[in-house]
Amino acid sequence: MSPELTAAPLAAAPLARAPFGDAAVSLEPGLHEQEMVINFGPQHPAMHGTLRLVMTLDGEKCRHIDPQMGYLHTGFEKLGEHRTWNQFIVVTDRMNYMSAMANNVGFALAVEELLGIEVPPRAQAIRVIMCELSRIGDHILGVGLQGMDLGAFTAMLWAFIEREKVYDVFELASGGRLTTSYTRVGGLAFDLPEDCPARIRAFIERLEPVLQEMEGMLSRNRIFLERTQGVGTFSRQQAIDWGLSGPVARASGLDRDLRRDRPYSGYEQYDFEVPVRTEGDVYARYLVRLAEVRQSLRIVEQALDRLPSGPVNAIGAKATLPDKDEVYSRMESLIQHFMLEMPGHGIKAPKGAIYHATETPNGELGWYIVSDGTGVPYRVRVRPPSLYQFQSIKPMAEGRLVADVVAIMSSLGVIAGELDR
Amino acid sequence: MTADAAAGPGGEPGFTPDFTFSIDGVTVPAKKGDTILKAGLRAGKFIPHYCWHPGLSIAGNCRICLVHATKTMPPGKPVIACATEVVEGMEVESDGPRTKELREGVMEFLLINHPLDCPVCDQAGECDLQQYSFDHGRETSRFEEEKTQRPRKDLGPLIRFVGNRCIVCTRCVRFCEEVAGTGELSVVNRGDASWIDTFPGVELDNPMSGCVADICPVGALLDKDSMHSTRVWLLRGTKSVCAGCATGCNVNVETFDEKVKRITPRENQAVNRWWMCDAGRLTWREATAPARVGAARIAGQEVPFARALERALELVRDASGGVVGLTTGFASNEELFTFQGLVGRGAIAAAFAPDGATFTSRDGFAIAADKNPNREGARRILGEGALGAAGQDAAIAALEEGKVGLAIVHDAAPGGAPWSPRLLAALGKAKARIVLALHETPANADALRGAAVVLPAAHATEKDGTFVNAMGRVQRVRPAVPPPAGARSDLDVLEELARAAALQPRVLSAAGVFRRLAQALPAQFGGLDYNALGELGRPAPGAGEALLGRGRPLPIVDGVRSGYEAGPVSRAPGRADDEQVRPSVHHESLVGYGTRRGDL
Amino acid sequence: MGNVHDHAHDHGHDHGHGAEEEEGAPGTTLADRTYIPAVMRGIKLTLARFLQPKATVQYPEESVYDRGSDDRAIGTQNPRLRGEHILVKDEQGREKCVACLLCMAACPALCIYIEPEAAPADWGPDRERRPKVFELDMLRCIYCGYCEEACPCDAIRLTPKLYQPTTSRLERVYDKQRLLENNQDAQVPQRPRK
Amino acid sequence: MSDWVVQAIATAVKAGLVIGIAMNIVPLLIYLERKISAYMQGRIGPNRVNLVLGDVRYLLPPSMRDAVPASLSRFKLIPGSLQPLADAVKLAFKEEIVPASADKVLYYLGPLVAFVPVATALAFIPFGTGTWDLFGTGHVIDLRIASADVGVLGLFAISSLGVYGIAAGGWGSGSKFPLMGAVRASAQMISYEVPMGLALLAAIATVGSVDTQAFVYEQATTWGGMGWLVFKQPLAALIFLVAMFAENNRLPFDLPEAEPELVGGYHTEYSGLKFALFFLGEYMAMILMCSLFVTIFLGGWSLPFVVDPSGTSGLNALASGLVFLAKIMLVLNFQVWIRWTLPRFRYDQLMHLGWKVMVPLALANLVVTAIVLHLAA
Repeated sequence: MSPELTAAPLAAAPLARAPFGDAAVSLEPGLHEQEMVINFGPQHPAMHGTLRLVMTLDGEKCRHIDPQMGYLHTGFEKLGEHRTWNQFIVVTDRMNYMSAMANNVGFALAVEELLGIEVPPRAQAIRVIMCELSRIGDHILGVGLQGMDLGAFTAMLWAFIEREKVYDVFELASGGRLTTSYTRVGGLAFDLPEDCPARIRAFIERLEPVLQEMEGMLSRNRIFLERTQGVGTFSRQQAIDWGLSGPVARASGLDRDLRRDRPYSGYEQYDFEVPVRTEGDVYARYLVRLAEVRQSLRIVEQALDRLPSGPVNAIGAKATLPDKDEVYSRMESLIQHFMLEMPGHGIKAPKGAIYHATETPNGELGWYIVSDGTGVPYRVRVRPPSLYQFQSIKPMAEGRLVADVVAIMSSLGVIAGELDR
Repeated sequence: MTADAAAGPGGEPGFTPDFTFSIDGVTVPAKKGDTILKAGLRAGKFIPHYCWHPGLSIAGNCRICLVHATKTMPPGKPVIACATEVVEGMEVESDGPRTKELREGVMEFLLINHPLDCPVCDQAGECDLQQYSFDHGRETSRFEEEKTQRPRKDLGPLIRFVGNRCIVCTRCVRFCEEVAGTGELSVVNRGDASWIDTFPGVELDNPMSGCVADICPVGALLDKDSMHSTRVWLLRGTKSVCAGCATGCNVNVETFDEKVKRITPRENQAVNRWWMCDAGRLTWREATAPARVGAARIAGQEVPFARALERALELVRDASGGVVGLTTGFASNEELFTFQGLVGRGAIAAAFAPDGATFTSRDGFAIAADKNPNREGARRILGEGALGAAGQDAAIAALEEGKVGLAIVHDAAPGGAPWSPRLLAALGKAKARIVLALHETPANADALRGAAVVLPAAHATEKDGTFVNAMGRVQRVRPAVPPPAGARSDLDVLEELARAAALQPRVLSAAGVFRRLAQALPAQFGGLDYNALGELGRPAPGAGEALLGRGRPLPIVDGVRSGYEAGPVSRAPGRADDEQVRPSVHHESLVGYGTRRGDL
Repeated sequence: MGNVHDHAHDHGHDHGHGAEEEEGAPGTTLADRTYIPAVMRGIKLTLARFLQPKATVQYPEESVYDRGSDDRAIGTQNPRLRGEHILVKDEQGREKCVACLLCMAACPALCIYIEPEAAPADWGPDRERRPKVFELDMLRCIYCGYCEEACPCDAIRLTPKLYQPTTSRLERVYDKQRLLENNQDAQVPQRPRK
Repeated sequence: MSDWVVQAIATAVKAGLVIGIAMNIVPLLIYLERKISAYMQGRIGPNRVNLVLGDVRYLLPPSMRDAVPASLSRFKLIPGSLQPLADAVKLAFKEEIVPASADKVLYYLGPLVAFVPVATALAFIPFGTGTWDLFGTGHVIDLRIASADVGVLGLFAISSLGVYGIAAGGWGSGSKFPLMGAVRASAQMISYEVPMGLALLAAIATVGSVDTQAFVYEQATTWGGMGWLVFKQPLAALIFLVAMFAENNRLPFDLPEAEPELVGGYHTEYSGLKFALFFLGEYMAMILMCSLFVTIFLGGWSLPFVVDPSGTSGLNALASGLVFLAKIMLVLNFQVWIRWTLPRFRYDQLMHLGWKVMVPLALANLVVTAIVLHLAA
């Protein structure tokens, strides 16, 4: 930490009631310094969630940034040590609340790899659909929020309308909007309702005009361009050095997407492209997000076209709850149901550790899970993409204007819940 | 017993392998005469089993332990691991696809007639049927026909039988035959209509009948005492010792939400093998009995515990003249030692609950007639002079002299300690009296009446400390639940009093007191370390093999048939949670018996 | 809006590099430099939105489920919606719950507390247990539906009914009686498992 | 009655009228802004606060009451129209928080200074014809409060004082975000007064007077009544329009408030009625600037075939006032529309635009105007 940062707040003068005119005494320190330390957050309109940037300003110019986290620390990782494998899925909902489905799927996949369970193709396809829908929801809202932080409030609300429609689909399938808890280890909580594919199709068909509207508002808007182009530039090497992933890294020319490079859930079957840009600035991130929405639409369409039939839960792995009718009528099923639900029984993952990562809307969401052979994880460690993106704001925004810091911040797509875990 | 420490649960002291064989490619040492199952278990290779129990004879009727082995007759035929003796160089396959198929088949048969009772069955969670079905069975059932119906009935005062759940493994039948030696149970009928029943006109009422619920691998035999009260997965077990008699059975005190739900036996080959008596099972109800002293009192008025303790400390500080102490065989070694220090040169009288019913099972498990869990400890710490009539006489003499400033009464005995009426009358002569009491009953009412301070004493399920059982084995009793609201444990209180009397500089934990105790009394406790006592305890000096129930017989009084009438619970007048108990003669009679305790 | 369209449709072959360069970097034309095209385009778009139907749902009077299916993905009451719980009664009006405590075990939020007891004798031999105490702390509840999933007796269900506001925290702790009566008339289908 | 008495009374009435109408446009404007922004964003906007006048069925004879459905019978004003009133009541009852580190005098002075000059400057705005013969009594009433010959300059001078309020509030809050907001406001005000003044100069040169009524009269009488300066001086009008947005701190120039950056800018630390006063001042400034724009560039109260520029009838005067009001509302709505459409400039871009684009443009415009006028003369 720079000396200015520490010195200024500590040299607190007594808040004397000064006579009129002698403002030098009555005002808090920092106002009279050449450099002013200012707190962006944890309560600040541009800090989505409760993030905090301690900035040292020279006029409007930002000399130092000290990104600080911990204001939304919820102990999710610790909770993982006290919840069974399936119970932890409800916790993953609440990590990155912009894309709960993607988190659900990511965790379930990690546990399945640990257990060596193969998920039936229908469940895989539905998971892909849900992941991509959550990517659409996240990106479209992310783009809207980027607009909002630059003052274009209307675009943000348009984005919210579309995000609600994504949530409608989630609700239709899972019964929950924000906290979906849709996946289970070995499959899904339930199959899609019959009319759901048709409704998803209707939604994605109506999305394209909205995307064009958003673009019309922002993409070629000179004010927006001036605010975003060349702002917060990060080179490919910097993106690698700072551990970035997801749209932010791809906007810096890092051509990396786990869906393509290390396919899971049958992503290899789908034809899609990974949008990459080289500029590495806020505008490039915006464009990458918009382009990814279109790619996600393609994937959803393909997945809907070839949605396989069959069960949505792994049979024979003794990890998924049997059908309720069977539970009511068959002893073996009842026992399996009980064994999976009773604490201390249930899914017993073998001893060992695993790292499994998925490409969530924000980037590489990794799960490092250690199992000691009991019914609960020994350790659940999350690699949240937000963490790396949040810390990279320092090199990105130092030396720029306050308004740029806000623009950069919103382009990183940091979610405090995921960041602090 | 020197090899004792090495022998964990199921361990065998002095095991020397004769030869080796292999299970699933792992070489396993074995003794001549071992079965595959036993040798495998010893080596940590688990083979599922229902009917086999280490304490019972081999029946071989459940067939779940089927394995493939070489060197069997005829070769290639699956054999039951529980009944097949190993021979040198035998190769056993217990975890392969062939075995899996066998077990799957057996499980399917076992579950054909099993009712869909898991939601209401108290065994769920510790049920071998569930475990093996999940581990080895099919995922769904092919059975379409009607399930057979078998009766459900009370077999005895403590045991309920649910016939449909029974897999007729006959563990319970063999237990009554071979362990209890009473032989009440038998298999009746044949085929899929067979079930377990008592012989006509006989009840399953032997003093160890609760054990059949423990060993039942399914939910067919249930302990009515804890039935429908909770779920096993909620229970937290505390490894402790039963305070029901001088045997000192090792038990698990199982609690939920800071309430004891049941007590189950814990294997200790040196003390109680796998068993415990029914009376001991019910001792936890002493802690919730209405007679329990639940709150502290000053001069008969209920006050917060802290205030009463403050008053007691004042009394100790201001005490002038001699001190007399009364204690019981229910106090732990640490309490006794601190108490002794507190009373100092004053007279100490230790009272003991009178001998009660006894029972020695066919396999050597014994219910001691001595109902004090720590008479041996009191003898070792206080010396013979303080015990029984001699101690009481000394105390009476001191009190009647009129120079006693403070009498401290530590009455942790359920149902009240049996002081002689003379001693109780003489107590009034002390200037002040501090009483720690577990129960308030007619037996000790005189001691409580007129006491300056009454503090609630802790029950054995609330204590931290050690007991010495009749065989001289020092075993730890651990707190499973906290003492009544606001109260502190007896040891804490006594330590505080001793500090107030400037007898010692600081308050120590049970471990600390035990260390002092072991240093102060090397002949009685030398060489013992509190933390090294472990889960199974250690023999105290002088215990020796001879004391362990084989050489020297336990003091046994014959003549009381049922074990229920033997335990201290019988002296606890009334019980809380009565609605929890299924109506049965047994419990009613206990209540009635308890009120007549003074007649004993 | 022509150029907007062009830009919107180049995604197929736009692999990131230089789609803009081909058509000239956006916002660099002289017209763009005056900001006026952006303003006009924006005004046009917002005016179009001005005239379109609104997304707002007047919540207490109407819900998203009242909306036509053209507008939202949900046009009808969603039977899967995870709302308040009910305890189901059997044909004889007794609670189906047998206090197996699986829901209590499955609950990730630890919001259910049940004490079992033996069923009254007149309930017959088929019903051994029932809950003496069944408390559900709706404030702790996260409406994940795990209790319903765990129930082996179809005794607890989540209804699509969303909770009503209350004026005290205690009111949000539902006891057995309240759960039995809660929304009992509404036909709540059982959630599908597979 | 001597003319000066009549004029004095008339001035008092006019003052009351102007302030009253302006103050009443503010809630209307707030309501419109909320509604327009909501409709643009796919929302409905405020629609809950209504004046329910009871059940109109009770106006009918009892036998006919049941014929009208109950849902139709409850007469409501425009949905949500009382929302600004509710807001005002809410603000009035909110706790007044004064930061511990505030400079009390400046802190209390800020909202006042932001409000009063703006309200004062309205005195120079001609809201109707200057030739109304009062009910034929021969007393000619000029429909503006202060009939000063230097109206434009005076107006310009007084309205610029408003920024002192923002600066005082921002500085007096003793907080960092308001300070930044205040500094931004001052810099922005200075930067955009220049092009605005230059644009105005071109307009003044075209009209040849600094009297506001003269401006309107000139526009109403040339080019067949459509000689509005927006047609004669389009560039000056554009520059003035843009500068007007900046002066009013409206998007895309709302840097002094810039919520995502400065939380609330200069009024971050204000609450309750003091905040309401800032709010009021801001909207009054909008009205003032729009009035100025209408007066100078949009022909003021004039409209061909509706208002006779030199008519003396009362009807004509009323028509001129209504035309003026209508024009203001149009410009105000335009301002609202732009606000909810565009993103915000950055500080340096704002400066760049002000000094490097608009000032040279305005200067060039002035030079061209001068040359053209010289040649025409």
